[in-house]
Amino acid sequence: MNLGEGVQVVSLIVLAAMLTASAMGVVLLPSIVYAAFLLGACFISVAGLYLLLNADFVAAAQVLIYVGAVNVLILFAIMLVNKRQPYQPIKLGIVRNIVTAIVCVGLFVLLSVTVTTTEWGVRPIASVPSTMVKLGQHFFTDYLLPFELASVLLLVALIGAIILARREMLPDIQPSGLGMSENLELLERPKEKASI
Amino acid sequence: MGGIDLQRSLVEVLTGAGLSSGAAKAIWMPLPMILIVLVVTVGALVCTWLERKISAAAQQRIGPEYAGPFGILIPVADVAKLVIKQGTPPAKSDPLLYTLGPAIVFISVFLCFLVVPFGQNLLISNIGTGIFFVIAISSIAPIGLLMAGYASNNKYSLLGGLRAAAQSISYEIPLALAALAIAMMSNSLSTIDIVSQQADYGLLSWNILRQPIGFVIFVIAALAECERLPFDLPEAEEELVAGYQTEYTGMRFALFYGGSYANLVLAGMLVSILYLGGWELPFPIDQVGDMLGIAPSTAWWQIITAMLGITAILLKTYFFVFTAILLRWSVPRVRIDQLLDLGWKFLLPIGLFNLLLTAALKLALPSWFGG
Amino acid sequence: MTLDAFLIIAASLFCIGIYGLITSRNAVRVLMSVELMLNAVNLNLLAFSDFLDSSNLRGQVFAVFVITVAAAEAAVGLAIVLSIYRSRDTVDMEQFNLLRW
Amino acid sequence: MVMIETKAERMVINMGPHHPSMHGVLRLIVTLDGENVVDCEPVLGYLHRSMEKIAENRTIIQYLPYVTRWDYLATMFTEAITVNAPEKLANVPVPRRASYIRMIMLELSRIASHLLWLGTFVADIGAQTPFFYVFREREMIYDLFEAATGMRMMHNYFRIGGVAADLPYGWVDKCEDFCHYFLPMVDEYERLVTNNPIFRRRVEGLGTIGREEAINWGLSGPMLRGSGIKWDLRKVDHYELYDELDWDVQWDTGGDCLARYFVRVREMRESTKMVLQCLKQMPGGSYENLEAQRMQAGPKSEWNSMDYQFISKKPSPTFKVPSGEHYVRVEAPKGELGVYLIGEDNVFPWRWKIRPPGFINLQVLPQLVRGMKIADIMAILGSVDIIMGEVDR
Amino acid sequence: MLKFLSKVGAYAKDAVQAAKYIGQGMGVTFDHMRRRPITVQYPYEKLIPSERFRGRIHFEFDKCISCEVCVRVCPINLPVVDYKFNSEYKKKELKSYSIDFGVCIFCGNCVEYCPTNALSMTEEYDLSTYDRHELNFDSVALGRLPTKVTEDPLVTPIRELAYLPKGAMEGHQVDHRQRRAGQRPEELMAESKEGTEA
Repeated sequence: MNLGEGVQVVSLIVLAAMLTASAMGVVLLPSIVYAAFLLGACFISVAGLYLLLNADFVAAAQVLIYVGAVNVLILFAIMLVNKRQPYQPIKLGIVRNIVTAIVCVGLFVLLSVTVTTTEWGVRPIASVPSTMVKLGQHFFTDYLLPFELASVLLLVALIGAIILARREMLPDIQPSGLGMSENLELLERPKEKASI
Repeated sequence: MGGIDLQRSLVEVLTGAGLSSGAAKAIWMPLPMILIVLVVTVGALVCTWLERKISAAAQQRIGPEYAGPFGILIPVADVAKLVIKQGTPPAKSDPLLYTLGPAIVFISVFLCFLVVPFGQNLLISNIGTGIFFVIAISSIAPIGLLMAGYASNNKYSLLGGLRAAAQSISYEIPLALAALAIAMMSNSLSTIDIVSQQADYGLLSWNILRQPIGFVIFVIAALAECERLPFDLPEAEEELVAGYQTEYTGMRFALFYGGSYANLVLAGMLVSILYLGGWELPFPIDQVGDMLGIAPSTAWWQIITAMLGITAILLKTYFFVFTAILLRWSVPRVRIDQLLDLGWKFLLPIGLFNLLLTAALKLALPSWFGG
Repeated sequence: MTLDAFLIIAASLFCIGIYGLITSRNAVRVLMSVELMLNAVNLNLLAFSDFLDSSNLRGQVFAVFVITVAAAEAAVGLAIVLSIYRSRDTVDMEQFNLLRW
Repeated sequence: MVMIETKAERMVINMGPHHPSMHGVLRLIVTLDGENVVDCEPVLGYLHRSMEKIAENRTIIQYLPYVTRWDYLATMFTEAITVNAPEKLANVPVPRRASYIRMIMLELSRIASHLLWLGTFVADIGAQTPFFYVFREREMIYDLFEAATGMRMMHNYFRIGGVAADLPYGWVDKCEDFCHYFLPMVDEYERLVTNNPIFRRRVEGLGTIGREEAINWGLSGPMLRGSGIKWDLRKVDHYELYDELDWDVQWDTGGDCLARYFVRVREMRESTKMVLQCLKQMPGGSYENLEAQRMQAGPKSEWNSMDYQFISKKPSPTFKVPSGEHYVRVEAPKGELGVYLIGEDNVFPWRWKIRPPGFINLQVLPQLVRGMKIADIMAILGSVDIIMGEVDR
Repeated sequence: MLKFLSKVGAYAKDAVQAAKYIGQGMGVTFDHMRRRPITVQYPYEKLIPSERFRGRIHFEFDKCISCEVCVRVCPINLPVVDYKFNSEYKKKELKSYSIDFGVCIFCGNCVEYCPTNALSMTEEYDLSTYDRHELNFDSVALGRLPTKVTEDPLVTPIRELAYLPKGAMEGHQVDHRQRRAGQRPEELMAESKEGTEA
């Protein structure tokens, strides 16, 4: 990136704010649909951060895979199974949440302290003509095995997901005619009322 | 080669007028963006006019007639009407998402034009990820469609949004595969490199001759991504009334409408860049210049070639648009399962095969397939 | 623009992810929290790659692998959630007691 | 990136009465499972206008303008059945010329109806353009109708014992012109639609009705003939003078939407040929009969012969429907259009029961669409060819 | 392997066939682009209504004998015939006559059955008002005649199919004064005379 230092700092702050806010939204908002849409915003701001880190290819991949595929998939699933019914309350739910929050904040503090106190051997940023060429060289030389493994993993995941989500070809043991009839009843016109 | 560098000339003019070079660059920065947004908007509006006129001609009608010569002002009237029209969100809709949905679709389409060149130097930024960037950004649009479908509080809209998401996910892969084969041949993802690799022998070096299978895949997938008629299931009028747009009026609808036509223009430009040689003419213009004895750096010659280039790419784009429109008014709509079958069981394997073939040919005939 | 800034952002994202992972009752939201955490990891990797290894970019290579795994995870995870939903008619994590004894 | 096919929640979706592809005001309550149709319940009655009760309070002459509102796309057939029923009950003969005029009008009307069906059917699948092409030809038929009857759709042309007026001069020539013009146009539609792979995949094997099933559901018209039954009332009932023409019953054995498409397209061609034959064979003579059958030329002149004279100008508005009851039917483009008429020697019929083909063909719809995709509802509904005017009456 | 290849071949053939037929369909639509539009640009071009066209009803006051046949044959008994029985002449005297064209369906029964031809049809079909009560025409309004399409200088008249010369299928391409198809009665007479003479 050939942006000025000031521009970079400003965009970092903006992106960080967006990221934190949307991530908080994902976790805290009661509406799962909003949470899912905010997840998309979160992914996009992460992609922006990647751009600040001179990783244009990974940023594009992030947008393509996370926003274009994972997030759409999640939204798809939510809209298919969007059951609008309150969960049964569990005892000590709030206490659990509070304890978790304290632990998480503690973890964050711990990590921040570690980050700030550790001496990172920061080296000056070498300018690479094209990150993509570099990445390609890595993929096809020293990281060839993991690359192939990843493709196998994707294939396995694809097949696994299809098998898991596939409809059973045979109907359930329950005779379908009986089991369905109750579901088929129309919401707006119950049969007994229609006959009166 | 090289053509004219507008940025440099403008900056030179401004610094000559006494501005610092930083300020001159700052003045330059927004200009191409505004220009591109304007050009794309006009292009999309021309598309809507073409859609009306071509459909009318194909149906033995006249089409818009009285608004300007040949009804050319009808898109302006459309936009004016939609802008003035009151937007009425349906009851119990989700007002925030309802407004955000069309905006996301619109923005994602226009962002794609960031890397689409109109000429050798006529693009906003020549980033290395080029065509990959377009594919990545255009994958954001389904989120907007899902948002619109969900927020409309209408079952037709929801079904339309879900269909749009499913469709665009499944057709992105063949699209990317076809583009990948091209990238493999030109050794770059950058749109500029892809075009300049097709420049040598005029018509004979266009990618459509080297990638006929890829061309077919890309065109089909691009039509599906644009939700044009054989694949316009998300807004299928006979089935889902208007799909995710059912509840939209006014400016919000205008965003969807303009977005979809801008998307069509984008698809046309991508097709012409990837397969039809972009701004290159069917004959190598530089050699013509050589023959006429004009030095390539002559100013007026550069301007002429640039103009010819822009005309060429626009003609190619609008040829694609014309074909898409004529196709829309000639064929029926596929069913959702047939659509997904076509995407996953036909285009995907063929696309993979095409990729393999391209790689093999590249090894076998490096001189022809960009070794 | 220092490494620390990016690492702290990543840490905050990670902690938010953990919080969501533990407290969410909706199975889909749990998946989303996992995605957040993976993103935090990626951000770390890229930050290290840029600041410590900018000539080799090995962090970016790893990030691509992580993205791959995340995509696979999302697909399988959602498939599991949906198949559980089909048999149990709920996505409430508290009622997923298939593996309890 | 996988497409997860899931069992989602059932979605009850209300299509109509104002859905774009519900052919007027049909309302379908469709239960969906994702994209699949689990159940479908048609709701009728949004266009109910008490057509049968109105008939019981009108003389036949008064009622005739109403009947074109049953099936407003095959208007001549409703008029034909409305005059045929009292004619048969009162045993009023029809002059040969009148009968030929009627046949021409009926077959033209059949072409018009099938044309519009073709347009909407293909539009239901998504191709909008044929709709405009069929309107071009349909307008020509309506021009012919307008010249002969005075109106494009609501003709009020048939009368008991004949037709309201003879054909205007030049009409026969233009009708012939139309027939010669029309056949290549059908070829054009077929080039545009029939072999289109998308169209084929959308309709082939869709909404299949077997022979037995079709009979058991009481289907008629192209629905029945598309299921492999060669049943055409023009051949079965021998009404009008169809026996004097040389024609075949068009049928197909597929039983699916494509078969019904083929049957209708072939029927259009066949009807054109029949019109051409009628125009060639049309005899001279009177165009209307009088219920009185008075003769001026003496008792020996024969009915329908050249010296047979008609006196009165009009069938009287006080024509009485004689007592008795019977069922009369014609082969309308949609199927068997029938009237069950009970008269009690009054100017008003005592009972006028209409058997609309669309209503009875529509019954099979829920069974056909169950288990199909949403888009198939439109294709199947389109192939059934309903007109809400006659379904609701 | 061979089986697979033949399958691939069949598949490819299928795809080519599909492309061919889609191309054929596009050829049809493309061919239509060069044909003349058949639409009638309504307020500037108008179709000439046919001779039997059933437009707004014209009524001649003096011909009416107040017999009320029009009322009896009307599906809804629409015409209002207000008359007084003049006992001196033993005749009905018509006082007023009106038809509400907001309700009339232009079936033409009244015109067909009128014994004195007091009623007739005009070619006026665009009855539009802002107030539907204005459509209730009394005997004065019923006596007015509309402007003929052929005489309106602002309008290009176009003939309908049935009135075109033989062979012409499109009204746009034919001058509306050209003779229509078919033989006139006098021609028929002449022809038959020739026939009898010969």
